[in-house]
Amino acid sequence: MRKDKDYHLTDPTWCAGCGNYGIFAAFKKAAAALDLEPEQLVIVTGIGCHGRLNNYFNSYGFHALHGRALPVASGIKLSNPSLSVVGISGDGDAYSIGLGHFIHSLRRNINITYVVADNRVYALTQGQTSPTSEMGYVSVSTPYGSKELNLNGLQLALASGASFIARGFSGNPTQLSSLIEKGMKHKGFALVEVLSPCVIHNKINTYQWFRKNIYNLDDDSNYDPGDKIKAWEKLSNEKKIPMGLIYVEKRPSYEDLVFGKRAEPIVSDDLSVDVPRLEKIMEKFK
Amino acid sequence: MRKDKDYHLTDPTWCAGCGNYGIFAAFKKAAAALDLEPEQLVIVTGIGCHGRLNNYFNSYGFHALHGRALPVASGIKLSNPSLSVVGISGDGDAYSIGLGHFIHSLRRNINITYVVADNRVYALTQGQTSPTSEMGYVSVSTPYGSKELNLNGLQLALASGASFIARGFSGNPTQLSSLIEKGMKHKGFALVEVLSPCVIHNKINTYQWFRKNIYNLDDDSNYDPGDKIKAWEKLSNEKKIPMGLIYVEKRPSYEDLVFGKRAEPIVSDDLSVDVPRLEKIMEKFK
Amino acid sequence: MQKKGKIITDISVMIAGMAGDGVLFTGNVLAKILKRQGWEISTYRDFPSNIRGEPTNYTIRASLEKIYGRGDDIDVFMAFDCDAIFKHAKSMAEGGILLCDGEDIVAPSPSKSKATTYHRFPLRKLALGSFGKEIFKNMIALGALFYILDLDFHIIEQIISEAFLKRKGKEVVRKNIQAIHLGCEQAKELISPEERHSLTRREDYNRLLLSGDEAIAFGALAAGCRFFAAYPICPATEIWQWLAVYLPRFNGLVVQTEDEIAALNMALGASYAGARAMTSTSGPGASLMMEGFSLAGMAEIPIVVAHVQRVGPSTGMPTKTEQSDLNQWIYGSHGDFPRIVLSPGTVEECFEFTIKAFNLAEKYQCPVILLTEQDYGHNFRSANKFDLSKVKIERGKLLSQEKLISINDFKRYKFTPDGVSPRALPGMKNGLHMVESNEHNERGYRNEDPENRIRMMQKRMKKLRSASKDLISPKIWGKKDGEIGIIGVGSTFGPIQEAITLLEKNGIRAKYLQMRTLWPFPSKKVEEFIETCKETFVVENNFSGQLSMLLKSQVRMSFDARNILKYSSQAFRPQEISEQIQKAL
Amino acid sequence: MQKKGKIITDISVMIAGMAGDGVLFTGNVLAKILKRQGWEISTYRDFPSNIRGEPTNYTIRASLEKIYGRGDDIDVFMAFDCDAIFKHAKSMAEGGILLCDGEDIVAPSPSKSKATTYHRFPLRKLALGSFGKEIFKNMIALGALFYILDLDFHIIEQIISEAFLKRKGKEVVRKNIQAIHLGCEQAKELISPEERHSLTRREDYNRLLLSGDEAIAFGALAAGCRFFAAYPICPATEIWQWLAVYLPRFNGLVVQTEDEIAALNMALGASYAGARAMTSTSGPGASLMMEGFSLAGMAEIPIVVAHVQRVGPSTGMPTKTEQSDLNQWIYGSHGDFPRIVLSPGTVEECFEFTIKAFNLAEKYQCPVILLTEQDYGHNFRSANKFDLSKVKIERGKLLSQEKLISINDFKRYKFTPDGVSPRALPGMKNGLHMVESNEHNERGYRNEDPENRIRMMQKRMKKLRSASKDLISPKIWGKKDGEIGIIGVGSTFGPIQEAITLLEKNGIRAKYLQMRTLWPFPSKKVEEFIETCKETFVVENNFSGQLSMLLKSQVRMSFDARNILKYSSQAFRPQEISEQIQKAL
Ligand SMILES: Cc1ncc(C[n+]2csc(CCOP(=O)(O)OP(=O)(O)O)c2C)c(N)n1
Ligand SMILES: Cc1ncc(C[n+]2csc(CCOP(=O)(O)OP(=O)(O)O)c2C)c(N)n1
Ligand code: SF4
Ligand code: SF4
Ligand SMILES: [Mg+2]
Ligand SMILES: [Mg+2]
Repeated sequence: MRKDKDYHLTDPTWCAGCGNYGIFAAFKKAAAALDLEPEQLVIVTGIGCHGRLNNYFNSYGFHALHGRALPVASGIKLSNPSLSVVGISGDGDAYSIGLGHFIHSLRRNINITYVVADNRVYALTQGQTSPTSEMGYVSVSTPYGSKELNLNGLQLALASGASFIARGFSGNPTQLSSLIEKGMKHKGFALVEVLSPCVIHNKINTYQWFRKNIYNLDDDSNYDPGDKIKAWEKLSNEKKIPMGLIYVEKRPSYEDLVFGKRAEPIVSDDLSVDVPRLEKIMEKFK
Repeated sequence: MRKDKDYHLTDPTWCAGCGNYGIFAAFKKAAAALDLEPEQLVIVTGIGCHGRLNNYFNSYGFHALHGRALPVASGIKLSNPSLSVVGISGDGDAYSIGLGHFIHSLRRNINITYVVADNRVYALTQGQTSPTSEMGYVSVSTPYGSKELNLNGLQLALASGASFIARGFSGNPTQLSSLIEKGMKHKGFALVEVLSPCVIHNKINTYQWFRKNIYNLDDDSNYDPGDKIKAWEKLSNEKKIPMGLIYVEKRPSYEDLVFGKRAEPIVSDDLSVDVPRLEKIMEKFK
Repeated sequence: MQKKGKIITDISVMIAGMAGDGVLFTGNVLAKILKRQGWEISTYRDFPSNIRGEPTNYTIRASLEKIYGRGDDIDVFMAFDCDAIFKHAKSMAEGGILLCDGEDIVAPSPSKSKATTYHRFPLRKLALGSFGKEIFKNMIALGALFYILDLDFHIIEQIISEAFLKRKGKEVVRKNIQAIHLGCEQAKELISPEERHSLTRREDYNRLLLSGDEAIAFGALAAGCRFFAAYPICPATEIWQWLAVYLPRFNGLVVQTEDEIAALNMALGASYAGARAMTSTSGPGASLMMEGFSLAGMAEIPIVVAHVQRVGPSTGMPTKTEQSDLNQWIYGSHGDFPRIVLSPGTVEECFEFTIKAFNLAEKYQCPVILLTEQDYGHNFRSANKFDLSKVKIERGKLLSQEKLISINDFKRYKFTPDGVSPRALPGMKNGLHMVESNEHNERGYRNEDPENRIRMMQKRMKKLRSASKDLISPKIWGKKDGEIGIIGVGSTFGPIQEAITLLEKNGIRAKYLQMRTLWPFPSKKVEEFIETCKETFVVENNFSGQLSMLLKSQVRMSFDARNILKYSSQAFRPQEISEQIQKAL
Repeated sequence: MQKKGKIITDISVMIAGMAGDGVLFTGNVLAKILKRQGWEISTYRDFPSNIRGEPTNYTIRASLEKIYGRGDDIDVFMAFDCDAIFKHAKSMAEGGILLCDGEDIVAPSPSKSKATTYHRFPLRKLALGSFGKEIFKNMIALGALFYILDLDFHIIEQIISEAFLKRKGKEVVRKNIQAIHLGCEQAKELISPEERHSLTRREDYNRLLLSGDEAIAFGALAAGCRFFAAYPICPATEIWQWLAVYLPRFNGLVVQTEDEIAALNMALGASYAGARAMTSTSGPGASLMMEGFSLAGMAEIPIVVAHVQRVGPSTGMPTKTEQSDLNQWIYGSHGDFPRIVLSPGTVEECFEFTIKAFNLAEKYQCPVILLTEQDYGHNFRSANKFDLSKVKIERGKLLSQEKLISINDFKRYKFTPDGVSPRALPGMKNGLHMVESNEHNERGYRNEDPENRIRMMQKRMKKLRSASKDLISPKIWGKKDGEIGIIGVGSTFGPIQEAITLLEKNGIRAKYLQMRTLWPFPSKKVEEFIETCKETFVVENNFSGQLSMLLKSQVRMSFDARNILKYSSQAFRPQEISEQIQKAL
């Protein structure tokens, strides 16, 4: 059985108290719980403070372009479905520049896990307003307050045909690691949004603020995460932020549909030239 | 009072029977009903068969890039809010390559009207599967059937904070023109999706098919388009497609929030150099 | 038309009408018939980026010699309406024949056209009269051409069967054949034997008739491409539409992505995971791929991008041909990184270069661009069967698991003499590393040390030098001892070759350097060529002379190229080149 | 350090620590103090693209003469920890002084460093001991520098008040001043008077201290920019963050968009509607803007894009400096279209060129790129007050409603001798037209006629020729009669100027051509310059010599430039240039 520390490559250089530490810890824990071989895990990150994570994690890693973690992760997974592929993005990365990929990945339902580290700010670029910053949020980019309705990533996910939606808090790594673990076990696209304070740039959405505004659906035995209408209602409430496993649905993953029972991944295909077979195809051009 | 024909610049060259004719007719009718000066109307289109519309319409027109009609329309409207600005996109334009702009425009709530001509296919490029093509759809791009869940633009809109959501049918230009008219009167971003058959490339979603699968919410006096949860439920039903005004909400437009009571549009600003004022600002660099 | 004695050796048949008229189908069938009659074929489509209601035309050129592009004039003209006549009258050849379905046919004055005969040919009326359906006008037109060109009825029958039997059944085949007969008989009544252009028949030797797009797709399949992600765009979509059918049968996958950005990034993910991966696009999509292009260079991920050029800038003219995206791939995107740009000139080369592209991408772990054009991307050419026994798959420094295990201290971005580092795939033991879009150290982890930066830049760029000897050299054609040099790339291959023949008739001996790799630039070979020319002309299908500017920046000598440019949205005709050269000398 | 007699005339002070240590704030305060003491300032930040935990340093160079970049060595070094010492020891000047807060300070051997004295200076301990908060170490460090440099206490007090009084109150000001005094006294005990570097004071004349980004932002405001849309990216974000504060006060608007694609397209919409519009970005964002760039060219929409270059390729090193995106804007995107690329070399030119950019964009109805670099984009320079009376707003052929009404048959894309057409704005009567990304006719409606295509291409490209006489010429500096020529662009302005002075000391007379417009290329002026040089060197902050390749492709003569290239992520120092030239001669 592997331990958390087997995934710890080097100490991160995030600011002391950064929410990303909670995600890092939870993710290592989830990997250990799943007893993943580091070589079988690929972490694809976007650009932002969150994007440093795979520089610290003992696994294969790909630090992609801003907003493009999901297409890269999708290409990896489809070419080699035997790998565990996890994408990590920030709120800017996933919900602003990468939003199109986010929604199309949800409907595609490839079997990858996507962790969105939501600090409600553009941290690495020094504190601009993000799509999840609340209306009125004052920052270097909106000195007179943001005038845009903040975006609800999980509601969008629900509307996009998500098959797994969860929300964790980097202040609660235990629950978070269990959500990531569940997400990775889920067959299909699993979204785990993480409320994850940036202690430098976001003075509004602090650990305390989140603690005050969240409540845990996992504690509510009456809540059925298979009920889509209920999930929509829960997610509609902007005042009380639901945490835990919010929605889950069984539907075939993209791989199920395109590969069916095919055993060998694309990357294992023998590429040697099958001349007779190709000759026959060439006939069509006559 | 202006007439439909005042907006008719030239006869369109769409295929006979194309749904775009219905949109063209309905739009001219709505413009006439609103008695719009052609010079006060700007139509911004995306790339696709739909994108030809402003080549036939007597108004200002901007044929933008594929998927980018909304940013262009937003720039126009914000610089000159006295103009009526209407965006027109196809299902590929709006929901595939342009999806990020679509959702961010909805939350931004700029006072423009957005018509999405949904023929459930990429028509201009000769018939590829689109995000609204149903799962299993067979086309040149998915010869073995599409494996992706089709996208529900209106549900996404609802999850994005849309303040006006309607759906029309190009086979019913009367209702459609009244929806466009309402959308243009609405203060904020108004989305009018139009089910609009492509008679050449989509042999599934024909006029008959749509007629069989739609029902009209406008006829249902019990339906309250202000009820968001209800709207979500209606839109969740994939089998029966609701038509008409589906959701409407009063919230301040982006212009209300950024310009407040400012009377003059940006384009009317006197640009002559205010030396004393600039000198004072220059002081800050000392 | 060219003749040897009484025998026609080269002929061009144009079919014109409105988009939606069936011009395309009729033309395709005729091209196939002539190919099977043993002729070399080159087709040319001039169609609007609109579905319906705008004029379109399709020219089938057939020759007993190998041809690679359009000819100079039209011998047989079949028009579905009269609009096209005046537009193309000036292109009619002496002795040409013109048939038109239109009331108001008027023969243009001899000063405007060299064609001999004009006939009104009531296609629609005949179709409606005999079959009750306008659509049969296409087969009736084909029947007329059958008479004029004296085609092989057996071949026609065969092709009509191939087109309709499986999909539509016997009855449809029968009716179509009937329509062809009707057209033939009507033509017989109208057209005197002297007006005919009877064509000989030769053995076909199972040759191919295919487009550049198809040749690239087939090449990719043969080269072991197993992952293809793309977004629809003219004139490149045919590549992936072909692969969409075949790749899944070869354990591969084709994904239609939400946009071009996703297409390239997904392909990069697939390639990183170990699949031979590719995408295809045209100008606007390529602009969206620029950021991922730079990532491929930085992260050293093999990738092949097929770019079929159309008319720019912006949306431009999506279905027309141009060569104005050279700069985009040679110089585009941010930062300095290694890239290879290949440009085939024929459908044969489309196939060959595609295989080469996959090998180069893996050997030098960098992006490889296949730059073609609408002209030979969309249009069809006859070609000998591709020699599949020559296809070799070279995966460069990709490590096997066994080899990797034996490596002590594996470094994905190890500094090596040739700049190429050993490559491990995710999932492999002992190969853990990072792929970083930021500057990184030998293990791939982010690193901002200036010394490391310098070495990493040198390592990456060194690969271009290493690749240079492995690239496809420019090729010299024409009179090797000629004093007049012509330089071109891509679709100008055909017209330049023929221009040389035309020039020779006027006593001018010219040779031609076909650029086949644009980057890294083969400076030495080009310098050698230029040195032997008294005058050098650069022929390009664009406004600004992109190739000419590139040449200038990459050769030692002060290079005073004369540009022959065309940017009308149409491909060159041979005479346009030869005449400009003659004038300039 | 440079001296005139006993008087120091040029000095560099480096402050180093870990990101998050407060190096930036301390450096900024020192720079401001020295500026107010009448010195010319040039700052240099070398900081990681990480928030915390990696080394960072900040150099303030002050001179009695005008300077435009970093110097060759460091005279005073204040280190918050010891790591930095060995990295920068080699850069210490003779007689230099080094202070370090670290237990393990060891003076490097004289062979490794020319500095004279090394002192351990317990900043953290003092801060914690006296104020209970580590953060005061910055002010204590400043106090030590106050002693060493013999600064004007009145000015320090003033600046501390400006920084803290309004935002944090009196008590904070008092404590900070107290910390400065503490640092000063501690330094006095440790450092002998001979080790000090006392600086003179001069009148400041209300000069400015600002970054290139700020100068562009201020220039945009003055030029009448009223719409700004952008997406955050280093090192360009400061432009719009400045405008975000001021534009709304001038009836303008700043929009943070979802990505760079939206930013440019929204700005194009705004410009089309009649607002002077702009966006700013860096490499990765610019790659995403390529498609919109081509649209601006095709649709003839005025637009200004400020591009602050960072290290590429890909994500590269976001906070470091390079000149590797020249090609991207000169050659990038698909198709041929007119574009203007300006590159200022100083903060003064950032201001001037920005105003020019807006005028050019409207006069020639095309995209105008302002290409700068992190080096002078992020860093501060002293400058004389900008002369606002010189700012002129020229809107070219933009029609007034009165004028437009009087036009019979208005054509937005009318063929004109200079290629520029009259422009109407939506909302105006009698101005109805289309803006088409497809090829279009004079009214803007889609048109695929080859003849129209040819004329439209000529019309659009003609604008570049018309603009040529209106552009910013290259400028010659240095010894006008020198035989050695140096060509550079952007940030190399400072180091080249100083290299010329260094070369002169070695008897080499050199002159310098500062490229200020990169496209359309000022061939004639450059040819004239090259003709007068025996040797020409091209100095560039990139790997591949992008400027040099450009030059080669654009001048008549065979141009054998010698490249002096740096691609370590750092800006040039003057000696790096002068020494390479000396070696090469
Ligand atoms: C195309 C592109 N645009 C902009 C940037 C600059 N950039 C770097 S990180 C970032 C945003 C980070 O915000 P978020 O995704 O929320 O990550 P966080 O730093 O908050 O973890 C941006 C805009 C970039 N790298 N690439
Ligand atoms: C960046 C870019 N990619 C691809 C294209 C090619 N293209 C033209 S129209 C179109 C899609 C059209 O589909 P849709 O938006 O549904 O419009 P329709 O033709 O069905 O009305 C595409 C992909 C393009 N013009 N630009
Ligand atoms: S800036 Fe914010 S998000 Fe980034 S490392 Fe520091 S605390 Fe974390
Ligand atoms: S192809 Fe389809 S969408 Fe396009 S014009 Fe024809 S019917 Fe309409
Ligand atoms: Mg964030
Ligand atoms: Mg469509």
